[in-house]
Amino acid sequence: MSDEEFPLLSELKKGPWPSFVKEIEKTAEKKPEMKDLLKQLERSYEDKITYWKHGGIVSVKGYGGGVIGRYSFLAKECPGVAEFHTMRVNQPAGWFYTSDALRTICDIWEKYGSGLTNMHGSTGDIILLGTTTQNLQPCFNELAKNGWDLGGSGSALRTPSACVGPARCEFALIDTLELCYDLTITYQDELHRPMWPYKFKFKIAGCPNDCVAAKARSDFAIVGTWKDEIKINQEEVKKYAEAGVDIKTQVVDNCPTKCIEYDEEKKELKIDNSNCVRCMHCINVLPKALKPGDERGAVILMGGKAPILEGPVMGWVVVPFIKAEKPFDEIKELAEAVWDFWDENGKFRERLAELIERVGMMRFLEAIGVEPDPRMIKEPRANPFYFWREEDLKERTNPWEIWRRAESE
Amino acid sequence: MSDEEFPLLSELKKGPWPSFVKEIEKTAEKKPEMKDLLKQLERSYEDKITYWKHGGIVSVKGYGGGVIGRYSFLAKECPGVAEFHTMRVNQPAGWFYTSDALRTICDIWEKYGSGLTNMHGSTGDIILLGTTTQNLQPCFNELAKNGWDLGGSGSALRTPSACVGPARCEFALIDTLELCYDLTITYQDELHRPMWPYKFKFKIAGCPNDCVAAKARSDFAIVGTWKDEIKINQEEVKKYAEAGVDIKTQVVDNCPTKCIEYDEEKKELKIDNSNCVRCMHCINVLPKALKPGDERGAVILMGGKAPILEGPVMGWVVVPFIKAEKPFDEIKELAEAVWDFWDENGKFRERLAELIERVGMMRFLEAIGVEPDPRMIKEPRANPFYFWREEDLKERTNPWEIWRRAESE
Amino acid sequence: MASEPVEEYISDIGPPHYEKFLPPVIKNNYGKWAYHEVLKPGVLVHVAESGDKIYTVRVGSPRLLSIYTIRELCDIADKYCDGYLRFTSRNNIEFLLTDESKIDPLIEEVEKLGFPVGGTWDATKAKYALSNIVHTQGWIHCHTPAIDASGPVKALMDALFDHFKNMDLPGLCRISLACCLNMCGAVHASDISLVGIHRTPPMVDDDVVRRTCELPSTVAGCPTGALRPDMKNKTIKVDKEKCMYCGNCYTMCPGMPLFDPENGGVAILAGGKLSDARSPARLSKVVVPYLPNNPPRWPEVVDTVKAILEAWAAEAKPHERIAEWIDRIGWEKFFEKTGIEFKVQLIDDFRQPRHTFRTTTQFRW
Amino acid sequence: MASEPVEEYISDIGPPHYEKFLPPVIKNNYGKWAYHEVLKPGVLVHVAESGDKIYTVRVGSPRLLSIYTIRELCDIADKYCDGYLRFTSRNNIEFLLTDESKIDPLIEEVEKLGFPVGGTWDATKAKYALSNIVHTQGWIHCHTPAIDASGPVKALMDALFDHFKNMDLPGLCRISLACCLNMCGAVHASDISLVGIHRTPPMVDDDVVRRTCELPSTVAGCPTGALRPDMKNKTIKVDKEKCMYCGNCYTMCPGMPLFDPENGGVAILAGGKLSDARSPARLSKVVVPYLPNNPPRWPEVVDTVKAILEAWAAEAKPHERIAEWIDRIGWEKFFEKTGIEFKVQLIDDFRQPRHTFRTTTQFRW
Repeated sequence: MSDEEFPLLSELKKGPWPSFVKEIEKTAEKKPEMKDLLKQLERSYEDKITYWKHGGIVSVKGYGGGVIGRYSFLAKECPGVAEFHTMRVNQPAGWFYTSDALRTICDIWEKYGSGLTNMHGSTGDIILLGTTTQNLQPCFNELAKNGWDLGGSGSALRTPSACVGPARCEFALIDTLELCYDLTITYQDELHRPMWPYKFKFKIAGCPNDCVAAKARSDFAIVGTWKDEIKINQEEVKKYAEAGVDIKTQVVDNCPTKCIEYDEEKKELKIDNSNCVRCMHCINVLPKALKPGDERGAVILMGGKAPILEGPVMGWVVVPFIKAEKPFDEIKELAEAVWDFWDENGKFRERLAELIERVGMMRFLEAIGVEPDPRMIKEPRANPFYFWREEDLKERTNPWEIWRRAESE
Repeated sequence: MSDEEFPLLSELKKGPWPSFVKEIEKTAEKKPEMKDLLKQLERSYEDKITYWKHGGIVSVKGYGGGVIGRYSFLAKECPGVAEFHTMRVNQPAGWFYTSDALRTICDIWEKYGSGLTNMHGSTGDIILLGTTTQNLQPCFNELAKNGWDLGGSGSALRTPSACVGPARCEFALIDTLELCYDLTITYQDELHRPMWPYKFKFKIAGCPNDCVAAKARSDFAIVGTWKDEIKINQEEVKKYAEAGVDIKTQVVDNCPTKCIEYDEEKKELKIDNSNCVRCMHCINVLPKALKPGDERGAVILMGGKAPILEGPVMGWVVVPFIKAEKPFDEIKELAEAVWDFWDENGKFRERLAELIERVGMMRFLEAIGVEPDPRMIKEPRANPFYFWREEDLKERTNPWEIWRRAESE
Repeated sequence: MASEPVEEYISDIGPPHYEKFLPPVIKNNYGKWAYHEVLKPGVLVHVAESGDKIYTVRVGSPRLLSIYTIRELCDIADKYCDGYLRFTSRNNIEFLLTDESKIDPLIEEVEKLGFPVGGTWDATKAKYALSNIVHTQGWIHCHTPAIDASGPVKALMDALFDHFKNMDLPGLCRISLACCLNMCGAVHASDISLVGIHRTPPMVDDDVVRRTCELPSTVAGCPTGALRPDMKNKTIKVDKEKCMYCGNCYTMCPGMPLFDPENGGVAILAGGKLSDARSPARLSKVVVPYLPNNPPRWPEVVDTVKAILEAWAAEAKPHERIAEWIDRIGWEKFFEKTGIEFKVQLIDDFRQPRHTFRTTTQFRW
Repeated sequence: MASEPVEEYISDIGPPHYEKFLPPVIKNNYGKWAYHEVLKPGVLVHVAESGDKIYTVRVGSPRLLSIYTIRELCDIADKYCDGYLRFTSRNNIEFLLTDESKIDPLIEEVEKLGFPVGGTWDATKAKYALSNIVHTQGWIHCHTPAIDASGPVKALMDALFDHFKNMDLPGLCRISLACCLNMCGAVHASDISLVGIHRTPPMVDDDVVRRTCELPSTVAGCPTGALRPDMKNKTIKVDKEKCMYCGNCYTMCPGMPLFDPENGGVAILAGGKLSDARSPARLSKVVVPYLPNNPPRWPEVVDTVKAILEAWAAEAKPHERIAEWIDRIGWEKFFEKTGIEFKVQLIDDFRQPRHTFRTTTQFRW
């Protein structure tokens, strides 16, 4: 490919960061039709508009999602990308691979697709980017034969994903990978066959650091936490201090509730755990000296979503603490109760957060069988505009009767 | 009055706090019809319901407000309060009186009314509580002859009120009393003749301590502030320290932006004024040592209101700094611009805050001629859902034309 | 204007100019006060740049005053204050003196009258008394109250009397009461607020509605869309499922009262503040959705307010108001320490309540 | 399952179990890691309770990878890592080693391939590198993008390259890009977010609407009520005054695209965070309502992001993220220090925006 041919794109081959344009060129060297992707993209760069058409339903046998149909407005000029569908392949939890596994996928995609991928898509899947309608089913079949399946798309469960968790992180408070795998396997039907008002996402973070952005981008975020006391190894505290860590400034002053005290002389830490909000900062800074407690589980935050339709939402604490141990029954029962409620009450293209706001948290909590808890709220309501149920009340008295009796006395 | 006659009310004659029941009794001793107020009130205490009817329009000549009509459902049983209207008398700014002035009002109210008052009503007026339709006009006439006028009610400007201000407070940053008087006199017509979608309140506080609750209960709160540096008298700082004030704990640790430093040795304070938010705490605690700067004016917060209809609102900063010196033209021009907008756009029973939220702050600011300022907001919006005007934009391109040209190439 | 002939109708004269009522020491030092000190509970001295001093004796009042009591107060003002007195924004009476030696005799006399001296605070020493409770009319004069106003306030101030008299609180505490959601005077930004609430939908009397109500504006005025016009019968239908009992309809239309003696009651709000000192001003939050309307002394209300106030007073740091105490300990500990049960009604579900939901794993156990 | 006869249709097998891909040292120490340290930028060591160690070399990637590059990366993994590698949630590649001596040769080889090593942080030392930018598809593959995705990200990472390589920032900084408001992957809680936006209403093609759209659900899907069905012509009318260009209608109905090359562009958001460390997680806030869509290198976007990042980096305290820096200095100083003009569009006017309005006189000059 000559830079004269694609003058705008070639500007993005410059600079130290690895270039996606070079990646497309690499495919075009082996697969001449991929030059048409460069051609179309250069055209988009010139005209500042997408040349991909809206919609176009394609699928593989028995599945309602996992494939995104894509057709070009430039089919004549760029026939190589006239059909350019995406396959979402469900990644292994934690994005661990062997080179063999990756090579298998590469080989299949060389045979049936463009040779271009995203490692990974925004939701977490392996994205195989660009193939024809004809190639979809054979590609799927060969992936399946090799142990790979599609992820979710459309108004379905989206592919769950999880942080690296206990595989390689001392902070992991729950087994994010096993939980992710288990949920994915348990809900294969919900993943592959759209059946809801809109999409639904699980994300699983091992601790409040939330390296997988669960709180913001999942309707049902599972975030590891603990309930009991932080474990302190005072020997390691001393070692950090002796190694030059300014514990007062770095740790104590950054504690959001000021529940840590440091004895500069003894080089010892003391934590008022009743006032600790488990933010992780002290543990992050002094990982050898401080460990979360042993009573571990998860916070469930619900409703996280992007701006469409009613504005962005950071997930809301709905269950402040839940057990998260195999076989994860508590979590599954909760998720299924949420889906039941959503099924019955959700409107078309209404995410969970929007449904909860529309019907009220009270009705939602009742429906899913969760007791109200102050940990669910940042603050109580400022307006006294709330509902009562018949059973909360005594028999209604009619004021007119009282007044008319009084008037006629 | 025997306690047996009013057993419930008599319970409220007990205890150390002065009893409103005794005050009613005092009137009943001189004015027998007031026993009917006790009778009706006892009945309300028994039946747990008001016996005052809804509405009933009464007024004095030429006025649309200032009098609240009140009729009893118990007219037969308690004829003495069958008509029991309230007159709102515009208090002097700052609620300063001479005994002569108060006695004049007492004498008039003894002649024409129940002898019962509120000193003062929630909005600030002297409330003359309970008279007949017949007595309204003569009572008004005699009040007027003695230099007193009515306050506001209904969908009108409500009686402005102000904190004690420069009359007896070293913290006063604006002349609250003069501003209150001036606005009240300037807007007599708006006060006496309802002309708006709903009520409108001015409250004037001399400093951010806001002893008159302006921020929460006025559509247009005027709160004194300053822009330049806090003045420090280091001698007085030393004296406080020597007198035992723990300046570090009491002052420095309570500074919301941590912009104060205290040199324990020199007993000196240092303030980083660029980071000071003028919260008043340090000045409140060390009034001899610290004084606000000299560049003084007011913050205008708009929209403060109670829950009806769209929930309670704490006033919103619309003008972070405005001159507040006689003849207060800047403030009046702003208020009049707000009223113009409200007149044109407000719906029936829509308070200013609700109007602003309905039409958007952008349109409101444009209409009243105020430039956007980050001091107006707690934080910028999280949703990217905003409007553009034609003049912000280039000519619209039609995507269909671009695509169809491409398709036909 | 008072000298004009009686025949001429006087109107729109506005209030008297405040200057007429200012003591000479104030006129002379207007805007030139240097500082103030608290001499003892209820007694302030303000010192002007000139060195002039004015003393203030602050006196609690039930707000509802007979002219006979006012005259007695005037007598005291004449005797000790050259006739000068004022009222505060929280319905206290303030006697203004220039002669320090008259303070104690004045106090003695005013207390003999049954009025307590107190309600002050000393920010320098971080000693705060409870101020008076501001409140609305209630059954004395209002047509929309869910509860009485003066009665609960009297019961509360009796129970909290010592806190008014002594500066024994760690910070300012403003208590306010409104007898319905219209909140004359607005109590929604107080350390502790009491609000009369209804809990059952309006009881429509078709006949009264027909005679007295404007249907379209009443229907449009319902914030939750719970009202429908019944054009055939010229009345209004209520969708009880959507009604949250705000009472706006009754204010607009006399034909649909919400009164219900056994179900109306009191909501308790807490954690509001208006001063910007230290932390920003903020609205109060509902902490108890309902307590019964229990005259003559509302024991449930008194006990709950005391529970909040005493839990805070026992634990707060100097200057820390209830809002700031909650900031420090967290709402979950507020409920634990006050012994108040967290009820589902406290979770906002009006309009877009998302900013009140917790969006962090930060909380305490 | 791969051994089943070809004729049988395989489906719903789900992803491979992650355990198949874990290096032995991880299998042996799963859930038993004691601590980690940062050996140098891009290189971590995790130490297990058993004393076992695993080394990680973190490598930046453009996310869009050809299978040919993936194979080259696999070659490196085979050579140095017994074939084990993983990807991170921010599209980095991580090589997993047990032999410390192989780290430097691996780095040399991966950098020769054009991939930079970095993106790590050392919380103990308060030294933070910029991580990779997560982003969406843009013009490569999306039918609704207002802007490209990979292009602006490439231009930005070129400009911020040194911050990826060196741990020279005071705290974590997560940058994310979404090419339209649908925000695949959700970028709305990042330290700096870039979002493609439209600024003109949908351009309705009546014919396409008739052929492809479901009118009632499209009309109902407009959050501001800007759409009306035109039943006679079986199309949709747009009330331009009410449209705020969210694009939800186009997602539902192919007949009403919002694309407008000269008016579409980029909004910049800042101050979001997802970790609850120190301060609670929160959404990003719009700080620049619009910058032009300016390929191939989006200089206005690059300059603005750099202005935010460098102002923060110069002033923040150790560990302090952009959100926390703003908490400390105030939004008014954020605009002053970054040189960004405060525009009226930043003031919320969607739904009930009152909780974003300032309700205190506390602010800085």
